[in-house]
Amino acid sequence: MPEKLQIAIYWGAACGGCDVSVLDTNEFILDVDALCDVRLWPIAVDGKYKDVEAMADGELDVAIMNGAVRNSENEHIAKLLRQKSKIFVAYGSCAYMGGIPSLANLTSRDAIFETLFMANPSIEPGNRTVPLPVSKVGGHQLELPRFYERVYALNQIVDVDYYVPGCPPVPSQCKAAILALVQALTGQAPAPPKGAVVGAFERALCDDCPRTRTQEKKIKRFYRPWEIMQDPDVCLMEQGIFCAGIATRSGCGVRCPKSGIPCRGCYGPAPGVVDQGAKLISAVSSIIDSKDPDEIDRILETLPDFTSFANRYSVATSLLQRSHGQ
Amino acid sequence: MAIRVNPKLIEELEAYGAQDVSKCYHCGNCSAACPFSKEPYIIPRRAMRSLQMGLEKKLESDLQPWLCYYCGECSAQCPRGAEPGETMMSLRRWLTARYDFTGISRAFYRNWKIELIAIIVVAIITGIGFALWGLNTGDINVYSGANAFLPASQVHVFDWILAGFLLTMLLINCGRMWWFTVGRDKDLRLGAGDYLRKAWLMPYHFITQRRLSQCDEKRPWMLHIVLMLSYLTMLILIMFFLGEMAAGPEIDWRVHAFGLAATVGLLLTTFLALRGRIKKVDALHRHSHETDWMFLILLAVVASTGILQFTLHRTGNDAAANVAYIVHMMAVVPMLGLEVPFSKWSHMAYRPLAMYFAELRAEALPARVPKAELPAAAEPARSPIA
Amino acid sequence: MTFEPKIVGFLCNWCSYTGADLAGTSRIHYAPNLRIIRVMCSARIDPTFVIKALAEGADGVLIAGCHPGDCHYSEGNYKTMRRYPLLKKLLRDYGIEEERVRLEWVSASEGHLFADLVNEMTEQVRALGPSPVKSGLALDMAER
Amino acid sequence: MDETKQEHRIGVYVCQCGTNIAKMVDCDGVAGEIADMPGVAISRSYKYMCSNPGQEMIIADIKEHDLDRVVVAACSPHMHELTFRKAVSQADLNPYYLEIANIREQCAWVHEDRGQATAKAKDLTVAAVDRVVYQEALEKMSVDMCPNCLVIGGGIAGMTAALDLADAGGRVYLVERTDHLGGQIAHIALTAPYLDSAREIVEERVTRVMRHPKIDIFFESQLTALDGYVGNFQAAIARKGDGAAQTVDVGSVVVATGYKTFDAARIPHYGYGKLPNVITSLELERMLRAGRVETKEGKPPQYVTLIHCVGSRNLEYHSYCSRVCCMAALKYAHEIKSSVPGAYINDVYIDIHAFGKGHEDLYRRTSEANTLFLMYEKNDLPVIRKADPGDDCDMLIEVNESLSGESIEIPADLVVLMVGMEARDDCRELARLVNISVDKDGWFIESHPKLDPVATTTEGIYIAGACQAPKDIPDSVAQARAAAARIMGRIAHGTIEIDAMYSEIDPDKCSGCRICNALCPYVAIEFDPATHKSHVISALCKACGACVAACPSSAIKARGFTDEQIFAQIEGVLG
Repeated sequence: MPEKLQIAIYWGAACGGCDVSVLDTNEFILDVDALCDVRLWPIAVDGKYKDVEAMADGELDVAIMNGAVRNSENEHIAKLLRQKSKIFVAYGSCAYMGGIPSLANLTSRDAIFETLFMANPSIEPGNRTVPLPVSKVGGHQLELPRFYERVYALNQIVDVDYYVPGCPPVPSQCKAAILALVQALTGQAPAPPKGAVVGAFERALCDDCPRTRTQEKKIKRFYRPWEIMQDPDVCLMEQGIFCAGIATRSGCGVRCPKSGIPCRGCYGPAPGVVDQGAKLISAVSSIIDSKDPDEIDRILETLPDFTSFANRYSVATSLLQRSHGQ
Repeated sequence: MAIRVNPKLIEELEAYGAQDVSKCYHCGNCSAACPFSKEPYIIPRRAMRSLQMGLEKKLESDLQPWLCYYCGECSAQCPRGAEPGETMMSLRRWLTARYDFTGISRAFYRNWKIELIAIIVVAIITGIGFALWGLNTGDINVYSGANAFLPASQVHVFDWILAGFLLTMLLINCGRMWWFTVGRDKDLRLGAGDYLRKAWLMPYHFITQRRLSQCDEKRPWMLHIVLMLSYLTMLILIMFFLGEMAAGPEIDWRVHAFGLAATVGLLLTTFLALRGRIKKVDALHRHSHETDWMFLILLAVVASTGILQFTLHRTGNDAAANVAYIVHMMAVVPMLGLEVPFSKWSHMAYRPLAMYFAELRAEALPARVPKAELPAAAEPARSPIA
Repeated sequence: MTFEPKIVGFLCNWCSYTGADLAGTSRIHYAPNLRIIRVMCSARIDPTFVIKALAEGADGVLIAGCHPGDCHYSEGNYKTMRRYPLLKKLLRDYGIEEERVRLEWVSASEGHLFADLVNEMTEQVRALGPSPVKSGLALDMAER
Repeated sequence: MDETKQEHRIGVYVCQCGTNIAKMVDCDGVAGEIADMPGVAISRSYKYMCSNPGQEMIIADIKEHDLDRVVVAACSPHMHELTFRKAVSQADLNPYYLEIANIREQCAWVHEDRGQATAKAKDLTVAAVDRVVYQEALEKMSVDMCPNCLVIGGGIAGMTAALDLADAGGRVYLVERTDHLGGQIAHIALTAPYLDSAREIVEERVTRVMRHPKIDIFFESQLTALDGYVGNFQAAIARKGDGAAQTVDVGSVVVATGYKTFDAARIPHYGYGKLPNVITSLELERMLRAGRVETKEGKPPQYVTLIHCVGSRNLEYHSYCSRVCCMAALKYAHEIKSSVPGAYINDVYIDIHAFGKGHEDLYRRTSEANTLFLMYEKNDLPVIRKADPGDDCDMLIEVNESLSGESIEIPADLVVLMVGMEARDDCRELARLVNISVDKDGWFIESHPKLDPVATTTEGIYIAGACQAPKDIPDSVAQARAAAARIMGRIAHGTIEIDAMYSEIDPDKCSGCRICNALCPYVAIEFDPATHKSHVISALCKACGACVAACPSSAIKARGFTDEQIFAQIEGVLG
């Protein structure tokens, strides 16, 4: 038994679900503990940034970071962990593609601040202020991380070795991913190619979806899941419920569709797909049953806020990167 | 009010020599070829169309046929062999019959045998008449002077009566022509003044045959001129100098020079016309109606017997001259009596009249129709395409 | 110096590309800003192409196919017609002027129409100015 | 991408097209700049690339510099793509390793500024170079050709095609919707323009078809389904009434379903059905076949009027010309005259279309036979009314006669409406079934109006006779025999080559979402329930690429137009 693997788990701009998903592996976590020294994992064990800064480069075998980069702190730690680790893993949809937080890229920092802090009715008009990098409170200088104009996926900031998709990754896949890494590091199995998506499959969700599909995908309107009595055995798309599964990588075990909830695409684009949103456009429009532009528009009105369906988790990594700066 | 189509009219026209009319599909080559085709007289196409459709009234009041001189260009250019030129010819015959109130010419044209019989009957009556008359008034051996077989003075009277008769006939028919083509057209406003101002056109065209002279082919015009002048000369001589003509035996060149010239003219033109119709070289001779033949033969007989009696008399064979004279009259009377008012010969009156009327119409409706160069004439131009 | 927009045109082989050829053979002059890419049918035009073109620095994208009902493949252009509104929604949400991407029908016989279209669109995009997509990411990186 | 290019040896040829391109584009300049691109082994500019020396140059270079990709910057690919592909393959290089940059129609001929034109030409050529490295070696595919044929329709066209094909040795399944053969000709007495008996023509065909050992006739039946693809169709044929369909294997299909005569009652204007003596050409044919032309009162008509273009050449009904009625009318003029010698025949027409062999002669003969032709204007239809007691006729027809400009009335005892042809009611249904298209009037659309009037846009489906457009007998027969000949040619070949450009689905990527299934206009995509994957029947695919764009897994590849190729081109044109 070689000496323990040195690992760090960290969260950036994230909800915490990813960390929970690791814990959701239940007793497997004990095996992990048996195999590894957890040097940093804010949600589970005590650890300080300075301890990490003190490490030698590459001292960590694996750094697993979930969450996106939203502010200067996220960026700082991401770079720090990258520097100190042999293998840097982007864990979860936010780390992988920007995730839900990156929907904010559809608007601007100022707009966000305005809504959150200035126009927020729950804040007394007198005390309204936006987070400032540096501020004085009671004679003390208080520093806050700088809030960036946009949200970045990890690979837009640092060099990422592997990706584990999912919001959050399902425990089974988390397990599989960690095992794969461990086996690679302990030389029990060949390491996956750099940049590989681990803990997921090589096909779109439909491949694993138990719902039956026919050729007749033709709809006159879209339904939100609660608007319709759905047939549990038939493809959601065919029932007019927008399901991103067709353009989403499988691996989650089709949890949502199985339980009557359409896929939202957290596992990211199917392999080989350049832009998940773009693909969903042609896929979805293919089932619209009309040749009349006006009727087509009417049908599409039943599919509100299409973009946050199409790029729910992938705005940050979409090909379309409008500059917010100017 | 819509005009009723009459598909039977073509058949009627066939009796007047029309053929192949229905072959025409209105490409318009004929009218393009015709030197006279000009609004409102789209010659011959519009007439062809009216005929195909059997627009009887329209044709009846149409001057167009008289404004065509059958140079034959249209028939030559026709891709369908519809013989428009001949159609115009037959329309002239048909119109002649229409103008004639007696119905005689209709009978003649529809059945040439009737005309032939009529001519023969008239000829025989004339022959017998003159023979009897001569025998009980004079001596068969005397040609002129006292107790001449047929004394000029008396024959003269007969001539005047005959002339009077055929003039009346002709005038009545001309009157009808006027009525059809001008008189009954309510759109025309014509005062006596207009009629007088234009009257000169009749003698002018009668003598000069001006319009015919405008055809590309000049030969027919020259022949017509010669024929007209010879005929006219003869008419004047017979009407006013019959005595001098009969007198003799020595030749009185003041009259006889004219007489001889006229005779030569008549013989020459008749000969050429006959030869043409036999040889069928020119278009206008290609299809001959029986009536054409009869007219020419009569003319030939008249001219030859005329010169024959003259020679016989001058050479002292008075008896023979008198016989020849009778034969001469046997031809003259049917020719003048039948041909002039009821048949071919009448066109010498209708053509100049047509020019006259055409001009009058043009005068009367200047606004409605562009005044064409001679003959500037008009009927309301109806067809958008013709 | 005026801004010269770069426009990428995806033209269907049977109608629009042939229409462009006709503009050529008829020597109809038009703005040189369009770069044509031939596809067999407008239905082949994956929205990814349009987004890719914008990401690669195109200031405008033209999608052209046969007139509805005339498609060589009977109904390909209707498929294109259905994708277009969604594509525009997406662009709008990403803050990209939708006028930058246009769907037009150009038949093989409409050389003139094609030339006019190119001129008109070139001016339209010129008026909009450079595309905000151009290396947007890099810019933000820099100002971060 | 440069790395990918490095491994290649690309030959680039910039054509000057005489001065056509050189005048506005600095061809040498472009060739020069391209020469420095990674992977470009040789880059030339030449006067006429399409000329023999030009092609020879490419062939020589490929051999000498062992090029593996070729780019020609010249005229539109529509012009010479095939020429250069041939040249490339002559040098034993796969013809699809070629890319054309269209710098004539898209640069030289449409721009005025030499600088800009040259810059654009360079961009296009660069894009072609970027694209060509992703080009793949494609092979035409060949499938077996089943020698049996399905012929739909037992009219003159269908029977003729069936006979030719059966005589050639293949088995023919002839599907006829009625209980007898002969189609429309069975209703006709004589044929224009030579006035010979239609019955003789058709009877000979019918007996031969009935007796032919190689022809199976399905009476009162219709096609209910057609699966498969050229050379390998499965046709389901069912008798009217019972659902049980019989399936036969055929390699080709001839659609010869003919036409339907225009229903004169649709034009109330002519009083058809109200005025007893207003009849259609079809009814007249019946009289002529019975040898007795008479009015409803049983009297021989004195005046007969034929009215042309009933339902044809009229925006309200059909704008097209039905093509056969003019000659039929002339034919009637003769037939009526011979059965009622005294009759006067008026032919009321818009234009006489006497385009065919012997037609003009018939027209001449008819007009010589004293038939009165009266012309009316397209949008000024004749008006038929009862005649007044005094008249010698039963009806009067008011026409504004355009040749004379007169508004006339024509006496008539019998009025014959020359009803035109229109597409059958079930044309769209059938078109869907065999997957061909119909035009706005319901006629089946041929694959090329001039050069390929027999085939359709679906391989292996041919059209013959009046189902494609109004046609007379000789034209229908000609088209039928042409279709048969085309099919025989393919049968003789044994197999059929299928264009190398088609789409294919990568089974490893396909998730079986079936988005593509309904998209294919040629039903070329099949879903295999066993493997839960779709696959393309390449023989049916026409490479439109609709499915490729739609596939959310990027599992479908359009050969010749792959995503990689187009991405490369996009990057290329944007420099």
